[in-house]
Amino acid sequence: MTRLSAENISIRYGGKTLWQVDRLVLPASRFIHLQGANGSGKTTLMKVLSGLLKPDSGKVSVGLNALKVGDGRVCYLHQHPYLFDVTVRENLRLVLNSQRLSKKESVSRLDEAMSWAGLTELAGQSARTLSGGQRQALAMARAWLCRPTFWLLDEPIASLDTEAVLRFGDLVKHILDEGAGVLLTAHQSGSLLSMCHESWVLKEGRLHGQSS
Amino acid sequence: MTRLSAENISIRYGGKTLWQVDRLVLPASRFIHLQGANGSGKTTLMKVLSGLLKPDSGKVSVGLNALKVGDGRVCYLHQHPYLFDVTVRENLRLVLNSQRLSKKESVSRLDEAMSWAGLTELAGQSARTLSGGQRQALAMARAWLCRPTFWLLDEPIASLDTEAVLRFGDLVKHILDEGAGVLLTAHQSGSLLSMCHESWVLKEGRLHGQSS
Amino acid sequence: DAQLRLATTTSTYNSGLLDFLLPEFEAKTGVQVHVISVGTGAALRLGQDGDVDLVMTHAPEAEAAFVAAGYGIEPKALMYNDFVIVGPLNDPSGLKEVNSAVDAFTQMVARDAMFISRGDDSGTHIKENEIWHAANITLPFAGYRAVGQGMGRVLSIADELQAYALTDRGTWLAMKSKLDLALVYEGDERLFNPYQVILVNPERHPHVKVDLARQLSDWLVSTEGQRLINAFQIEGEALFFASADSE
Amino acid sequence: MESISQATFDALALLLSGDAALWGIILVSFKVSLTALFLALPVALLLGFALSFWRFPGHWMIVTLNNTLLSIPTVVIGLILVLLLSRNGPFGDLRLLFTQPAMILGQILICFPLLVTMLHAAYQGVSRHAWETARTLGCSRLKTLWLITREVKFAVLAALVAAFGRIIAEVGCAMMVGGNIAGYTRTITTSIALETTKGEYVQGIALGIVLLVLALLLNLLVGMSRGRSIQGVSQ
Amino acid sequence: MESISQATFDALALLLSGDAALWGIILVSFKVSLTALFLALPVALLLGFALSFWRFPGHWMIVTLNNTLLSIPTVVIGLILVLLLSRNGPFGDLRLLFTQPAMILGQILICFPLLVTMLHAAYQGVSRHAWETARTLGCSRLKTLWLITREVKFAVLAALVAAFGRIIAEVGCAMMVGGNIAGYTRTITTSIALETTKGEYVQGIALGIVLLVLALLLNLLVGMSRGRSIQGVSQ
Ligand SMILES: Nc1ncnc2c1ncn2[C@@H]1O[C@H](COP(=O)(O)OP(=O)(O)OP(=O)(O)O)[C@@H](O)[C@H]1O
Ligand SMILES: Nc1ncnc2c1ncn2[C@@H]1O[C@H](COP(=O)(O)OP(=O)(O)OP(=O)(O)O)[C@@H](O)[C@H]1O
Ligand SMILES: [Mg+2]
Ligand SMILES: [Mg+2]
Repeated sequence: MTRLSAENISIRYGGKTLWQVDRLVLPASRFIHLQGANGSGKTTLMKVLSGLLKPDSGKVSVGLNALKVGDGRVCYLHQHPYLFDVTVRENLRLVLNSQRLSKKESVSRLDEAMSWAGLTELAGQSARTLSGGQRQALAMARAWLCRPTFWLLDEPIASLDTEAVLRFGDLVKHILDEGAGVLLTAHQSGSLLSMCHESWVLKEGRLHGQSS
Repeated sequence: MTRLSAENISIRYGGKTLWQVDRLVLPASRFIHLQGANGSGKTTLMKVLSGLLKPDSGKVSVGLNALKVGDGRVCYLHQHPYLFDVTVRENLRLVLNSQRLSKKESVSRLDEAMSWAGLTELAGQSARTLSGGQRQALAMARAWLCRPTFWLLDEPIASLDTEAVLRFGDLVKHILDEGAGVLLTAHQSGSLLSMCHESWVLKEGRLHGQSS
Repeated sequence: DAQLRLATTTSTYNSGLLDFLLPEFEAKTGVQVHVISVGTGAALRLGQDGDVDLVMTHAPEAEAAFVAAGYGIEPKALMYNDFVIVGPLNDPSGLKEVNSAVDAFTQMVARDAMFISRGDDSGTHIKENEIWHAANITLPFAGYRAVGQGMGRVLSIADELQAYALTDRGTWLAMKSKLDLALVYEGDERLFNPYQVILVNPERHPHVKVDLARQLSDWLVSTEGQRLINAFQIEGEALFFASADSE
Repeated sequence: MESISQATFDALALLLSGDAALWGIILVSFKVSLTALFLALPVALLLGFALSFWRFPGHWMIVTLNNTLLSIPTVVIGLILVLLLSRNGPFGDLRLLFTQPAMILGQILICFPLLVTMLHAAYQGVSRHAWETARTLGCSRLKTLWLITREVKFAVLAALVAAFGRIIAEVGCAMMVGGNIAGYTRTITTSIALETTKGEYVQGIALGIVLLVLALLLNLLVGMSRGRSIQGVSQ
Repeated sequence: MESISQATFDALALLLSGDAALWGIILVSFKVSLTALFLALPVALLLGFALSFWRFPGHWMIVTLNNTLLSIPTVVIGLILVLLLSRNGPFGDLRLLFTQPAMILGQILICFPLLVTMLHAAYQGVSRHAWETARTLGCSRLKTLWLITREVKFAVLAALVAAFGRIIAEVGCAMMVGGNIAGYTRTITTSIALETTKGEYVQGIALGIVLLVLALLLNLLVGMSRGRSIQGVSQ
């Protein structure tokens, strides 16, 4: 099965190296918790792994091929998700539009995603008026519709309430069952994190705990 | 001593009442945890209490006077703080500039705030390049420089790491000692919340636990 | 249907003469005439570049050069009017007393009058310069204002500043009702203002519609054309006098 | 001022009575300007977007050059076009001088730099975040452009309105390249210029007011279609 | 095309040789346009800001009206000013017609709507968040305006550049109100217009290029002062 891997990647800012990772592998069906203090470079690492940021050295691959942004295989969920200034439903639909589904299929997927995120009642509301937790849930549902093979989730539960965190846990289980790999950051501890298979720690510019 | 109070305030969106609060008092030197599920209206309540949002009914007062935005007495810290597109230091200085301090005093306060937030080394970095936790710390430090009498903190610790949460706890103690009142939301539980004097819960459009 | 392009000077077009003449020609021949009105220099330039089929202007020296250089053929005298000097109603420089255009200009300078010049190398401007030269006056003098605009605007500015100006009679008659100015000098033969039509040389520009252009030019100098030119009036005054020597 | 209101009144009455000559002039004006605007728009959108979201060599040069072109007098564009399109010029065989296509060409050149400047500024206001989000969700580049354009529709609209204003109000190039031929290339502004040179100021103003009334109607239409979208400034 | 490069070369040589007449014309152009721009700017900033961050009755009307004014031909503004300022007009006693102050007045009117449109769009791009943050931190309204203006300095700069371009390139109003009087109210664009009516196209283009070269220098200056700020598009 495919895996998301990186070799010798590093990032430098203003002369200083933020981190340097010799080797990193995110296999399918695996749930990994990425830990690290504020500013240790977790977000930066995820951006590199999703292809949004070019590393100063090294390369990232999906399976045997180089990573390509925009093919929808690796999805990065921002720490503070960006929602387009349209309704909740439209925010979800814009992902589906790129997928050539039948109309019926589209509608059912949309409804499923909204009900998972607990946003069914808010379908027509402008996304810009959502509460913090609702925003995060919507962004998660949107990423889900994209059906990526690798999920890079940057503090997805930071502003979710207890119940939403539980629902989120179920979703992660489901994702893993479908064979996708998940890399997640979170400063909170909790039931969700007890689910994860491995913990990686970014510390002093090095990635620890990577058991390959 | 002054207190932040509200009478009969309510907010309606598209015909539905989000919440209706008959009476609410935030006294000085008191630390209150505002709880509620996603979308229950915590952020909205804080915006009303800080004067940024006009309630559909009722009024908010500081001591005996009506609340006035821009006098720096009530400070609301956004859930996702907005940082101006200048350096870390400049983001802090812009608050001080409104306060007519001596140059020496200014500098020492600035340095104090930056060292508290753990940002001393990043003083000259553009605020837009900060990490999630650094952003939150900076916004907190900025609010602190403003020396408000009432603090409305919207999920201030959501993206802070463990160490930063501890430092934050110390700051809150300090604030309370100086006689300010603090209202805070957080979905996480932890040592910080064990410090609080009261818990209010927003549920089904009502505020519970208000012991006045 | 057939189209013909005629370049002419702004002052000719603004007098309304062409709007009076051309419909007759168009009705008779079915040829549609597109008139492009620009400055004298620009009109000749359009002819030189072959962008129009014929030109109608009033700058004898420039026209002569135009024909001599082989840009134009068959120049025909069409009509004339004359230049006049206009100025403030109370005529502070007393130009109503003088006997020649040269004296008028000399007296303006002597009495510190303000004079608005076209300053744009147009036929009128060339005439101005000819008179200044004959009067032996070096430009600019204290009251000389070169504004570089069309005749109508020069009259407006003269009105505003209560100054003197040299103008063709056509524009003056067309505008005088709106101006607090009076005609203060006229009649010197130096102030004669002849108009010509010239065809663009088809040897240089094979695409020009020389036959149609000649048809228009011939019609203009024909008895009918000349009669119509004389018949064109504003407020009871004729603006142009037919001067074709053929027929 | 008496006479202005009278002339305006007369001009509007002429307008409402369906006077063929006046409506012909108006039609030419709007046809030429709207065509130019919509031909220039796609390229300007792409360029403005590229300038905002991509860094490439020559980026800075393009911005500076474009800003400089904003200061080019329309009459200079007209002059250059006349030299190029004149029978003597390199493109003389196209026979475009003194035709509407030539005017459209001129107006494209006139509105393009303003469109680019305004669209660049508009896209610049969108956080890079938006671009990243769309791309990482599997949207194509073109889809991303479309999504982000919708994010700043207000500013894009402002760009359209300003660029339209620039060319519908423009006279120098239209006069030079179109020739102000009655019934063919005469526009509202070249008519105004003509009235002005005749000293018929009041007629000129009346025509100007006709233009303003029509522009007002167009803007009301745009304003109504925008409707709801302006109010959502919160969050 | 040979002759254009020759004429441009000659014009630039004249420029560099410090020809008094040419520099006089350039000075008038830049003095008038920059003065107009900086007089119009503060009011436009305030209005653009108010339109973006406050809702008030008449809001929608102001936006529509302003957009409409973008389509006003400059020559119409010139005409109106001439009627107002002429000897017989209501402000005739000020004796402003055919002076530089009158030209400045005209250019203020010409650049104002464009400034407002662009600044409104610029401020619109800033989230309400920014306003709330500044206010809740105890910043005065004016301070908040200043902070938020800095947030969109790129777009504000674009507005300045576009508005400057609009008036420095403008000819209709400058001609009517200034009178193109040699050595006094003659500007680069009115000179170009003059060369054009003379059929001296090449001279006109050469003057246009002089203007462009100067605008380029100004833009390079602006570009350099902007320097670093454009690159920070991340986050
Ligand atoms: N352009 C830049 N110049 C200098 N430093 C930068 C730049 N961009 C990011 N940084 C720094 O890189 C570090 C890594 O940031 P990153 O967002 O990856 O941290 P993080 O581990 O996600 O932290 P958090 O838990 O707070 O979200 C931070 O210290 C940040 O200030
Ligand atoms: N303009 C609006 N129209 C309709 N509903 C709105 C509008 N603005 C906000 N809401 C709704 O009001 C509710 C309250 O939002 P608020 O941000 O106050 O919640 P919250 O308690 O802070 O939630 P969270 O814990 O997720 O941050 C949400 O359900 C939101 O969707
Ligand atoms: Mg992070
Ligand atoms: Mg909230």
